[in-house]
Amino acid sequence: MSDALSPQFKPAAKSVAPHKLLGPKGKLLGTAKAPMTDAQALEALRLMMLGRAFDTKCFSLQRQGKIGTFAPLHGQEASIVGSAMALNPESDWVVPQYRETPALLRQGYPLEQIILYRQGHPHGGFVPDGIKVLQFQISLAAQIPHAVGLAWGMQLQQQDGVSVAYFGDGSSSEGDFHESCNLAGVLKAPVIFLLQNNQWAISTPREIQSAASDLAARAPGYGFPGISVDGNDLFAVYQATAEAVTRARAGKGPTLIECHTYRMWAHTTADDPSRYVDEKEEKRWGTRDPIDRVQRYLADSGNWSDDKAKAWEAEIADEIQSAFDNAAKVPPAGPEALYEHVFETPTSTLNRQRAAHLQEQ
Amino acid sequence: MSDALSPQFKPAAKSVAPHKLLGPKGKLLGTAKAPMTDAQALEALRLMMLGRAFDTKCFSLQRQGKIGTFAPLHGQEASIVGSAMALNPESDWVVPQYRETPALLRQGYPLEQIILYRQGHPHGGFVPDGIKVLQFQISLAAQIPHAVGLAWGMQLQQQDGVSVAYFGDGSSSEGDFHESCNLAGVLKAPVIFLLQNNQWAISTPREIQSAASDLAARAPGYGFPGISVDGNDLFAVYQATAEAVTRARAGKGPTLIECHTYRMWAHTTADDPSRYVDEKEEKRWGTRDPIDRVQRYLADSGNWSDDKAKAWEAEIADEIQSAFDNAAKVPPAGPEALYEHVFETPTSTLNRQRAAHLQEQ
Amino acid sequence: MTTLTMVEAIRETLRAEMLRDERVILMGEDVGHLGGVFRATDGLRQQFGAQRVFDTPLAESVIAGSAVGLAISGLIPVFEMQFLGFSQNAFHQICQQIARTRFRTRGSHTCPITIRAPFGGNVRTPELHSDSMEPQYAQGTGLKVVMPSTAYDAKGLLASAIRDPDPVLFLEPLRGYRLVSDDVPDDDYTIEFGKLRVMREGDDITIVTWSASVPVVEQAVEQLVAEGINPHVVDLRTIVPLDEAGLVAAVEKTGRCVVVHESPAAAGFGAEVITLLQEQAFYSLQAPLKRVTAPDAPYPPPGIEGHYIPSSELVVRAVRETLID
Amino acid sequence: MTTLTMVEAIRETLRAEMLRDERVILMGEDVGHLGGVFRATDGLRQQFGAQRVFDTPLAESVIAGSAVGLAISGLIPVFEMQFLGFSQNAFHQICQQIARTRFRTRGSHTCPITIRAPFGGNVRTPELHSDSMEPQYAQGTGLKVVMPSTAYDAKGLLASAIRDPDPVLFLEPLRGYRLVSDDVPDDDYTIEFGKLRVMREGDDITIVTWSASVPVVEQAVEQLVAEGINPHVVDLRTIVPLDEAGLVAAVEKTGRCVVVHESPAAAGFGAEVITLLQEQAFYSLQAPLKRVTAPDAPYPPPGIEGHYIPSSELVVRAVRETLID
Ligand SMILES: Cc1ncc(C[n+]2csc(CCOP(=O)(O)OP(=O)(O)O)c2C)c(N)n1
Ligand SMILES: Cc1ncc(C[n+]2csc(CCOP(=O)(O)OP(=O)(O)O)c2C)c(N)n1
Ligand SMILES: [Mg+2]
Ligand SMILES: [Mg+2]
Repeated sequence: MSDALSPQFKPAAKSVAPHKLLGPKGKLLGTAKAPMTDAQALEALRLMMLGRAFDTKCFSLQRQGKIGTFAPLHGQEASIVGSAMALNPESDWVVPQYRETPALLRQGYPLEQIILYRQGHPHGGFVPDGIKVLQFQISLAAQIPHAVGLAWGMQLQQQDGVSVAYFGDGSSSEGDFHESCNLAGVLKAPVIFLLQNNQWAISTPREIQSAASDLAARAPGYGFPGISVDGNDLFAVYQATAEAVTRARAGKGPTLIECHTYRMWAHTTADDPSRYVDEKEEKRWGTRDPIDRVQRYLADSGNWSDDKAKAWEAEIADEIQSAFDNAAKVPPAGPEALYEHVFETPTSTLNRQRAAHLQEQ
Repeated sequence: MSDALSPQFKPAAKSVAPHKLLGPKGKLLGTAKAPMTDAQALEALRLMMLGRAFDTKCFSLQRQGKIGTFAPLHGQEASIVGSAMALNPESDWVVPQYRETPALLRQGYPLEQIILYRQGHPHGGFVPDGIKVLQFQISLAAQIPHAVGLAWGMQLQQQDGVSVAYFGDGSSSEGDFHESCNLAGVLKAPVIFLLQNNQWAISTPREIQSAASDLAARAPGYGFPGISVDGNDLFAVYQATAEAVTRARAGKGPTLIECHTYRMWAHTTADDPSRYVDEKEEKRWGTRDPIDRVQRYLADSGNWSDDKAKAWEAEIADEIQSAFDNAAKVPPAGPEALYEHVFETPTSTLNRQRAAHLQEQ
Repeated sequence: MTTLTMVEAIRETLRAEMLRDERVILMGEDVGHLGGVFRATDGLRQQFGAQRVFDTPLAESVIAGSAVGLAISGLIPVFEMQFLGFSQNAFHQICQQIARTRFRTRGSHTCPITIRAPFGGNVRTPELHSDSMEPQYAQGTGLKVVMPSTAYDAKGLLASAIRDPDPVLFLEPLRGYRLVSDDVPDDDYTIEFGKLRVMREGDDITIVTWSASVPVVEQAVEQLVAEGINPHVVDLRTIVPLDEAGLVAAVEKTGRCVVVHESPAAAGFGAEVITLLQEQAFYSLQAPLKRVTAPDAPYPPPGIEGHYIPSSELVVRAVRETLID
Repeated sequence: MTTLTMVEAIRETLRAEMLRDERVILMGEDVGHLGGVFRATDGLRQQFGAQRVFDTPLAESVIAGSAVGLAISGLIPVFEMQFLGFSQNAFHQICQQIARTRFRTRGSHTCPITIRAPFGGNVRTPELHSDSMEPQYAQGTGLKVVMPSTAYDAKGLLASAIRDPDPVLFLEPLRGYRLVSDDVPDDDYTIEFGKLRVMREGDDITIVTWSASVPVVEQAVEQLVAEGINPHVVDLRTIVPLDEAGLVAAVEKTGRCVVVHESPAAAGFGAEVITLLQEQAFYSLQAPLKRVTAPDAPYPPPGIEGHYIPSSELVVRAVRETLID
């Protein structure tokens, strides 16, 4: 027999080290330089704090039965906001899964809309004209083809926007992830695949989601680069995304960014993670808090302090409250909303069903 | 700004060289040793010649309206037979797409069944007891999950069989390919993904099917090895498959094998490749004929000659003829066949429909 | 005899079937360690091991598709689609592969597979979790579609499903998981597919329903009886196979009929029931057969789902109208 | 006025719509360089360039799913599923994404997408190429389902589909691609959805059909007329939206009706038609409404497909039975 044939493509024995710029104590690592100004870091911090405060408030409202099941973002703030900060809301699209509230806010999407959505109000699905976001997606990975289509459409229309598809480690096992990456590679479409690897898909841990050492390792199989970053490091996420955006705008095609982060709270308000989460691991990730490290970083340059923290917390609470107030002004929807927006013009069947249902005539 | 972050996973600039053992002139290359005995090579040659003769005959019968549309294997004989030869038909499963007739034959599947299938006879779908093949698959990539399930089932039942899923370059773009590879990686299931890259998916060339430099490059993204081989080289395909089988049986999990080959004939009898195929490229591939090179190799050791070629051709023609004769003995199916095998026991609805249809009572 | 909720009955039946036949394996997203997002498989992995109660990656198509191979290898896969809505990601594997393997191979390969999936509304879930998609699967020729409404039926029908030589889509009404509870014999029993359950004898009008709409109809019946109307009520239990003879008998008895289901009207299973009845019981019909269904619109957000789902008031109204007609 | 086959009418309409509106783009497997496996897009890539007539990788779900993004970006995607059977690989994108985007976003994002797909039997294709799956899509609330049977209708309905602000599944009967040909005006015209076509006036019995079954019914009508029976015949043209008023009028005229379609019976669109008719025309019915359909079995291999598809003999038989009833 011949000598064994060596597979030209071998699985890695272990994961690569994710890129990091900002250490857990808020210090730049090694020779790293900050990829954003302090003003930008403050803008990002505000969004991260707002996102966390909002989901914290919603969690307690959910417990009181005032809003429906939702998926909180705790722990993933840097991954969400760092990536969104690299976009130009005028030209670029955010295509979320369901945890990305602050990315939508940065695009200009109103917080009261998200409240209405979580309250189960049909108007919660509305996207104001000119705001470049798609609605939250419940069918996992189904949004990824949409992001490719947006990027493709902008490419065809010679616009220089990019789109960012957010999705989880679990969603990356879906066929739609694969088909999307492959088509985007062929098109060299200006799309960024932003994989938030928060280590869990409900109760399913990352290790049994895939045998790949890194999910970013899939990119070469589609002909574009994959990068692994510390998802709790605002700077690393921002810089990786900014570079991907630059490549995409230059017509160089997609990038897959794997953000290593951790889902610090329950999967959703309906989940009981105590049944499966390893407390030690959770604690370990707790020491890598994405917000804390930006605050420490900014404190070092005199841009953050306890007083400022208190002031911001109060402002954020007000902002959230006024969004709830605005949402409360929207009248509740009645049964006629069932028949609206099925088609631009209702069919005669829908009109008949509506008349019978509402006893109109 | 920091220095640019380097993506840890970069797409290759060009394809790797596929492994080759046997050159186009039938000489072993470099220090290569033959991975099979001459007796095995003769068995393989017979299957390759039979496969080609059968599809050639069917092509002309199709032109006469005697059988339906089918997909011929011309050019892919080494890829199909080399891989099948590495299996033990007693324990291992062949899960075909639709071009793999000789792989089925080696497993013991009767040729007359394939004739019935191509004639559109329902009995053409039948798989005799104990023959470890699945039926041809028309929905592209849909068979790949089935092969994973078979491998998983054998693993759970502590049997030492493996399964081989055959599929094309086009099919590798389907979501089912991805989901299957990913699950198989997690399970370390004894399955081999045998990708026949014949450069075309109907009229769609490999380059626009995917931007990946190599389709085998996808394997590390699932945690297992990928290997690229000359698919017109019986020995290279055989050895790569045999090594993958050994790994799989040892519990070391799946392998993705990309066989570089070429579809020398039309996609199917319904296709007109003159509309899209580049004649020069086709000619170039014609000089790499998989059957010719095995014949030359065997001629060197005195195991092949023009006389033998003539004798085999006659034997093969007889074998095919007698399969047609056997198929002709199967009585045509009538309308009652519509109602059989929908369920083990027909529902009362089916019985009513059948009685009304056939005016039974 | 024990009083069980529907989800308890399902869990205990899965346990019993796994004890009874070691070829039975469970698989799906979060079915193992967590015991399922509704705890339908709680404790089973501890009892039977991770090999027989397997947490899959998040990929519905290969969950369904690998079941075909598992079945042909000799096992009896029972897989969960976490919600019926997401089974559409596996639609081609369910309707074209699982459902047709027997037909395609003339009986040589078979798929004794059970697909479990919760569905149904009024529990304030996010989008796509609530949709009633039974008619789309009823058209998946080769697939049986089973829709229990009580804990008793859930046990007997699930046991039949797992032992059935053909693939069965077993649909579990989410709203009933903990709300519905009734007496369930401890001993093994099965319920034959294609036999409807007479919920109530009556002679004024026949109401036909199934699954999640059964409690709605029960509520309507209370009101109707209070008004002096005496309805005959049947629960189909399985829509494929369908109890045609039972249906015809139930409607011939009263000459009037209202069909109630939670999916939209257009080409829903109510249309099939009505079509069969008018084909087979035409001359005994005294009024048009009526449907009470969701409108031909997508399942809406929780804020208005109460209007989408047929209410007992609408059932009562339809009955009254049919009695006047 | 030119005599065109159906596939020619489709090709010329695609060309005209692309000329009319530069936002219209075509995509799908083999639609570009090859011009489609049935040449429905032949020459269009040469005329409009590879950007507007795009050969996609072999992946139905992202073909459908990317159309959502293309549409929201401002384009009008027309994509081909090479055969309707393979659209099931994209079922969740079609029924849960394309069809529901408007509803989910309360009109802020819309999907003016046309999905073209050939289907239908008796052309000896391999498995899964022939299946009539219109009822499964008719349940995909938010999707229109258009099913022309003539070249004239194909042109007018396809133009309407491409200009429609909502997603349309445009189903092309394979058997008619080259067999059906008729006079088609050269000028631009559209046909409004939800208006049935009276194929023939008559007063003995009404026959309702659509798409691939139209030629079968035409053949049956010849026979019936020869027997002295005078049927009223209508072609639905679009099943969503449905011409309810036209249907009721057509059946009230004769009091008897046979519905003919190529998909299986169970929860097929024939059941919907019959259910509506008995709801809305009950008191004018003189006999049970009858269906002639495929059985509730998978589409079979070519050797027996002639038995599976409703034949003109079975239509004639059903008409005779309905007249006696
Ligand atoms: C197609 C589909 N399958 C299953 C579900 C049910 N489900 C909701 S969230 C979830 C886990 C998602 O994991 P991941 O993609 O990692 O995102 P994460 O929630 O961790 O952010 C599952 C299985 C769904 N919503 N959609
Ligand atoms: C799911 C699905 N989509 C589309 C088709 C139509 N079709 C049949 S063969 C083919 C090309 C297949 O290419 P490849 O996988 O490379 O296999 P090859 O024919 O080259 O062996 C296509 C598009 C199909 N059969 N199934
Ligand atoms: Mg996750
Ligand atoms: Mg190919």
